Amino acid sequence: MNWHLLIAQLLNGLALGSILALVALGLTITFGLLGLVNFAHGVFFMVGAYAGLVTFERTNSFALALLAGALVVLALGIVVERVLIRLFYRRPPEDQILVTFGLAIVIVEIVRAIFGGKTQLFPMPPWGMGATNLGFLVYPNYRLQVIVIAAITLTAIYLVLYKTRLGLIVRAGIDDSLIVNILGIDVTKTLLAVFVIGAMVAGFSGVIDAPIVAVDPDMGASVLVESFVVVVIGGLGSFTGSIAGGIIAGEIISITTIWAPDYAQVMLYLAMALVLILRPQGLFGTEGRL
Amino acid sequence: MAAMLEARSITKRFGGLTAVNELSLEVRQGTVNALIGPNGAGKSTLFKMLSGELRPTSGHIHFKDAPITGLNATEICRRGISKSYQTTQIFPNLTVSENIVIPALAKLRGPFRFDPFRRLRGVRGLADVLAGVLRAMNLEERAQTRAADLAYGEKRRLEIGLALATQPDLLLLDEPTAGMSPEESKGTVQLVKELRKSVTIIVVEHDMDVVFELADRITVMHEGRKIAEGPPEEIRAHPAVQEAYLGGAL
Amino acid sequence: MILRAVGDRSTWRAELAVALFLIAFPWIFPAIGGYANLATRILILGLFGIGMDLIFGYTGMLSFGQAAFYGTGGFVTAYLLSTGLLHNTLWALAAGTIVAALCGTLIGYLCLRQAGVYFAMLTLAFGEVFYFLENSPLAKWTGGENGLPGLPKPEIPLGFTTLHVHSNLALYYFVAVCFFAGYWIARRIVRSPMGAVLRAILENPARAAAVGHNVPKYKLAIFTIAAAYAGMAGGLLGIFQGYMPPDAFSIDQSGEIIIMTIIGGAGTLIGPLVGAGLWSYLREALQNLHGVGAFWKIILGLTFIVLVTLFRRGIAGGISDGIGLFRLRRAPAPRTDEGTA
Amino acid sequence: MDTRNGTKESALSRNLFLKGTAAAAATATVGFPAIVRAAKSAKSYPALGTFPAGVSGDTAMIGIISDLTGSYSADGEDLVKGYKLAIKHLNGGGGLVSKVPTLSGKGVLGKRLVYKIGDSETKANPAVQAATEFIERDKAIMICGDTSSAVVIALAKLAQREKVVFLSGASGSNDTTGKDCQRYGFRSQPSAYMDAKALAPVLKKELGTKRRAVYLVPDYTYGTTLYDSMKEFTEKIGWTTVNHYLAPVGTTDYSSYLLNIANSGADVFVNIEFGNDAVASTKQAAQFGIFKTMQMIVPNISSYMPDGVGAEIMAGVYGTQDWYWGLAGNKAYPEAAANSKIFLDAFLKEYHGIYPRWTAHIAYDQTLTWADAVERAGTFYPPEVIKTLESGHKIDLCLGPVAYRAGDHQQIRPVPVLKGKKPSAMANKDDYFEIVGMVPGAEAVPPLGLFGCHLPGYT
Repeated sequence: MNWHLLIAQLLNGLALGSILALVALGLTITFGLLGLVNFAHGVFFMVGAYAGLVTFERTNSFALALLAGALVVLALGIVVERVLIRLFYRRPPEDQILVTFGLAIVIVEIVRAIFGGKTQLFPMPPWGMGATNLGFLVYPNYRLQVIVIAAITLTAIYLVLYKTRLGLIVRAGIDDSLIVNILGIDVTKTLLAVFVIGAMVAGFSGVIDAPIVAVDPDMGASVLVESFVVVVIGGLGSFTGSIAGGIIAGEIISITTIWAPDYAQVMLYLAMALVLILRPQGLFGTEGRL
Repeated sequence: MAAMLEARSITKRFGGLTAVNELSLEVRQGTVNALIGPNGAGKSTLFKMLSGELRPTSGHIHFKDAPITGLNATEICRRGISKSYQTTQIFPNLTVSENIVIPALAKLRGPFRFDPFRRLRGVRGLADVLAGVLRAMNLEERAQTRAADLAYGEKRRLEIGLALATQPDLLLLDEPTAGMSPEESKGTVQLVKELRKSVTIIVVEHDMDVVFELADRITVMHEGRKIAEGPPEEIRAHPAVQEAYLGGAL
Repeated sequence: MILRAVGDRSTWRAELAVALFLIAFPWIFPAIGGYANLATRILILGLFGIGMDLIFGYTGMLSFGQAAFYGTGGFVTAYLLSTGLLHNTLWALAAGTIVAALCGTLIGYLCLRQAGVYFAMLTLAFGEVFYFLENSPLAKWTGGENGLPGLPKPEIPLGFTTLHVHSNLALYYFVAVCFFAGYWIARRIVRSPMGAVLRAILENPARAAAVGHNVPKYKLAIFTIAAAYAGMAGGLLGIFQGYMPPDAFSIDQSGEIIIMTIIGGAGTLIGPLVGAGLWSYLREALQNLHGVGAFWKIILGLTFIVLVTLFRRGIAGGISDGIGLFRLRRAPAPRTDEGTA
Repeated sequence: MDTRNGTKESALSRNLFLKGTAAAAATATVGFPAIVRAAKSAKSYPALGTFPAGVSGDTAMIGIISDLTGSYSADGEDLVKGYKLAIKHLNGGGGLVSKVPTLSGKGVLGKRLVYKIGDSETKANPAVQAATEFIERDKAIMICGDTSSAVVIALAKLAQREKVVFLSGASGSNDTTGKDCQRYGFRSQPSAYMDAKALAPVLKKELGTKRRAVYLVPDYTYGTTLYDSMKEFTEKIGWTTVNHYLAPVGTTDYSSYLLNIANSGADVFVNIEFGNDAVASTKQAAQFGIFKTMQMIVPNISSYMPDGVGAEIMAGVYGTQDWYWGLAGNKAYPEAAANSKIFLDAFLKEYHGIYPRWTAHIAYDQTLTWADAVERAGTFYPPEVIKTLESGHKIDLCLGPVAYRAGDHQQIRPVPVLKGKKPSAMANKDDYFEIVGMVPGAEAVPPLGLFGCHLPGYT
């Protein structure tokens, strides 16, 4: 047993997990607060990455790229919500899934028509280059920074949703739209805000992940499936659950790779099946919250 | 005569809130029992425990001398308790007849049966149940109408019809006249009077006229506890009841 | 007879219409630029879609993992035939169907622990598991990324003679017979007492349970049946192409069958066939249209969105509402809070 | 090494070949093909596949299957460009068509070529579906294309069943002309074995004999056959294989594999990943500082890999490609220089300065090779065309004289071995490689039968 490798993989699992947690969080916000499962969530991730790529190529600033990723997806989120999604809040979940699924296909193909199917290089920001020698291994700086960025973002979202007036309104608006209406708050705007926050988080994560994985129109699909696994493990609609689920998923992939790389994905799904059998609502989910 | 349904000091807590507190209840066969109390008294929660939608935090429920505590709704229905809901829970896109066929099938075929090649007419007794319930609920004219297209009062009758089509021994009626016009209410009271000939009934009802007209026995709840129980005349005169619930209005 | 009121009529109109259509299809299809092989492909997808319709259109379960069963049935059939373990095409097809159904029971058992949104996500995830399993650990049997080539043309021993299905048209009619059998069985299912309970589950699962039906068991049963349909369709695909492609397992395949079912019309049984026809036909027509080429998916995607948003019953649903031919029930109203509270 | 197949030519065709190259300028004066054609067309052939239905009019249809969407669509686009250009030249003259004596620039056997393009989405099923349509509805006389070995193998099987000639696009797996070889399928790209065998001597010379290699392998037959071949040939030059890691196709984050690789103690990193996967894994390997301690080798470099990972990373990387535009006018490789230049110039002109990649080369050269075979056979009747392609007759195109081997339909052709240029040494933004060698085809091909090829029948 190579202890260095195990520690290295544990660290790597954390880095993998923090991105997964971030993507899954967007998914869980829209579900937890809107009761809407967004199958186009992976597409927001992808569009964010492209927006970031274009901006980075023009300005050479990663901060602007992050901003662009978030803002473009914000704009996309607003359009999508106003034109389509708002018609679906009161329709059964199956319809919501179908419409977001259709939307995902259309957006992926539009992006492919604009940018081509080629995998594009997203340059590493200068501050992310190089690697740190941790004594027992050399680990890329950027992946360490991703852990930090993800932690900061998660904290920020937590504060916005749970410690601000906006968050209070949002959560109240979901629980009882009538009362919030009586209080004179426009619920449709609240719904929009939640949807857009969820989308923005995805777009933002897309930019963060892009220097690691390169950008192509299909990059959102695998992320979506993995974030589903994360929320199933963590509990759909649970803030803590998506973070814990993300890290667990990251660690499973990393650690399995030491011994049986070709089983890493299968192990991940096996873990999901196990959670389902032992604790169907997910590790941090509350019973009956479906 | 032994009680058909017996609840022994059942309690239901939601987090810090105690919705039903150490409540005991006995229901005899062939009677109509009313459950009254102000909003939040715990009537609906009690009903949900009896119908298997909620599991009591503590206490026991016996039905026909067998424990049914903690069984799910499907299982409880199999044992002979069926509930009609306060908010209408019908199958909106099925016709009235089709609606009634659904619970009847559960009774006639059991909780699960793999019979993909059988025809409906091959289910023995189905036509009789359907005809009987349509007649009892006065919905014969509307048999072919889509349930969603029914008038409100008709939907309420179908709601009761669904519960009835399982051919229960004990029928739980959760506010059967809720939202009805006085005319419709009257019709429903008539209907329940007919039903009591064949089935034991517990009814939760706000309309006191209805309660006192129908009930053999009334249980009064307040803040999760039973504060009084007895025949209508006794309850009408009970000071604690007047205080807590009727507010002296009667 | 009072049960007439609940749709218990033995009408053969729909079956007859479908049978006539199946016979005539390869002869009328070329008139609009189609051809026999495309017709066969459409029928295979249509059969796959009947399973999808049984679980989604009739029971309300939106599965994103049907490709797992399509692939399983296909690869079991293909393995048995290409290795020569079995020579009788029908036995191989039956074996594929049964294995797919067994997988359906297993996956269904796990996924049906949750409903609605969770169910869709879980089926998607388990679909991925099958994809990964096919690609790596089971590659020895499935050929991994290469798939399984070399399936012989169908041979069907009838006792007194052996039918050799060789020409494209013969293959079409072989698949058409399978499709018709599948359609006929599905019609029986939805009109059976069990079918009535399934529709009740679609409309209001909580109430269906409260009146005494074991909803999870019914869901599992129909999920298994749908998996069998998918498995049989997958087996036919391999037989028809002489090659079993690994992408039968892909997420896209699961997505496509959903799109076809919705576009054609869920809850009609014949809708998936209509959807598959439209999808396959437009795909080829648009692809060769100058300037449209790569955009065919955008166009079909937009069509899908419009249908989901406005015409939830799809094409066949719309038509059958008009003529009442395939009608079993009317348009589902959007489920309101009243129904699910 | 079985070289008999490479040289087994009839005296007549050898004669023709010599004339064709020596008297290239006097193409029109070579009257021989016309005689052959006249003699053969007098013979009548039975209907088979899409013959004669597909060529009964004044056009002949080619069905092109490629990746318009999907993860290899960049390679697929390049491939399509090559086919389009070849068809344009065959119909209207230009490019290398003027260098092949049998080709008139007025179609093939007097028939104007038309084509349709089907989208494979980089998946076998849509590809087979599109090909089926071309064959059944459009009566395509030849089908060709795609960039994934898995898809190519599926198409070749279909072609065999339907009796229509199929020319594979990009396909590196040993299986394509090994256990899955088809009478109706032809492959011009070097197989994994050829790549490895061509690469090994260069690696020995440049990197020495005491190297320790670790592999990243896509988990399907392209990857595993290339791994097997690389392992075999590098161990022959004294290298040690430390370990290999199988990753599923389409993996996006390779970090866990790369940690294993970084920890392996190897000093050479052989990256067998292809397409998008090659780009992603290489970029990430750079982030893990792997190239600080390890030399990278990419046995088969995807068309757009350098664009994806950047020249910095590609600098110093060894690998092979089917063809590289740097051969054009390259004095070190005279047999390929002139014709590659003609192709490059024609391509640049047609596509307004976009450089061709090796996928376009495959498409272009093989379409001309097929047209030449049809002309020489004097008929589109598939068995005759196939026998002509199997005759060992060499055609002189971008890589110099090449021919298909009769026994497995692998083209015997030189394998260009490349080394990534430093960014500072690049003449333009597409100038990623220097060519360090061209290994003759005869030296690189596997012995016939090594990979279990048994060609099925002609009819």
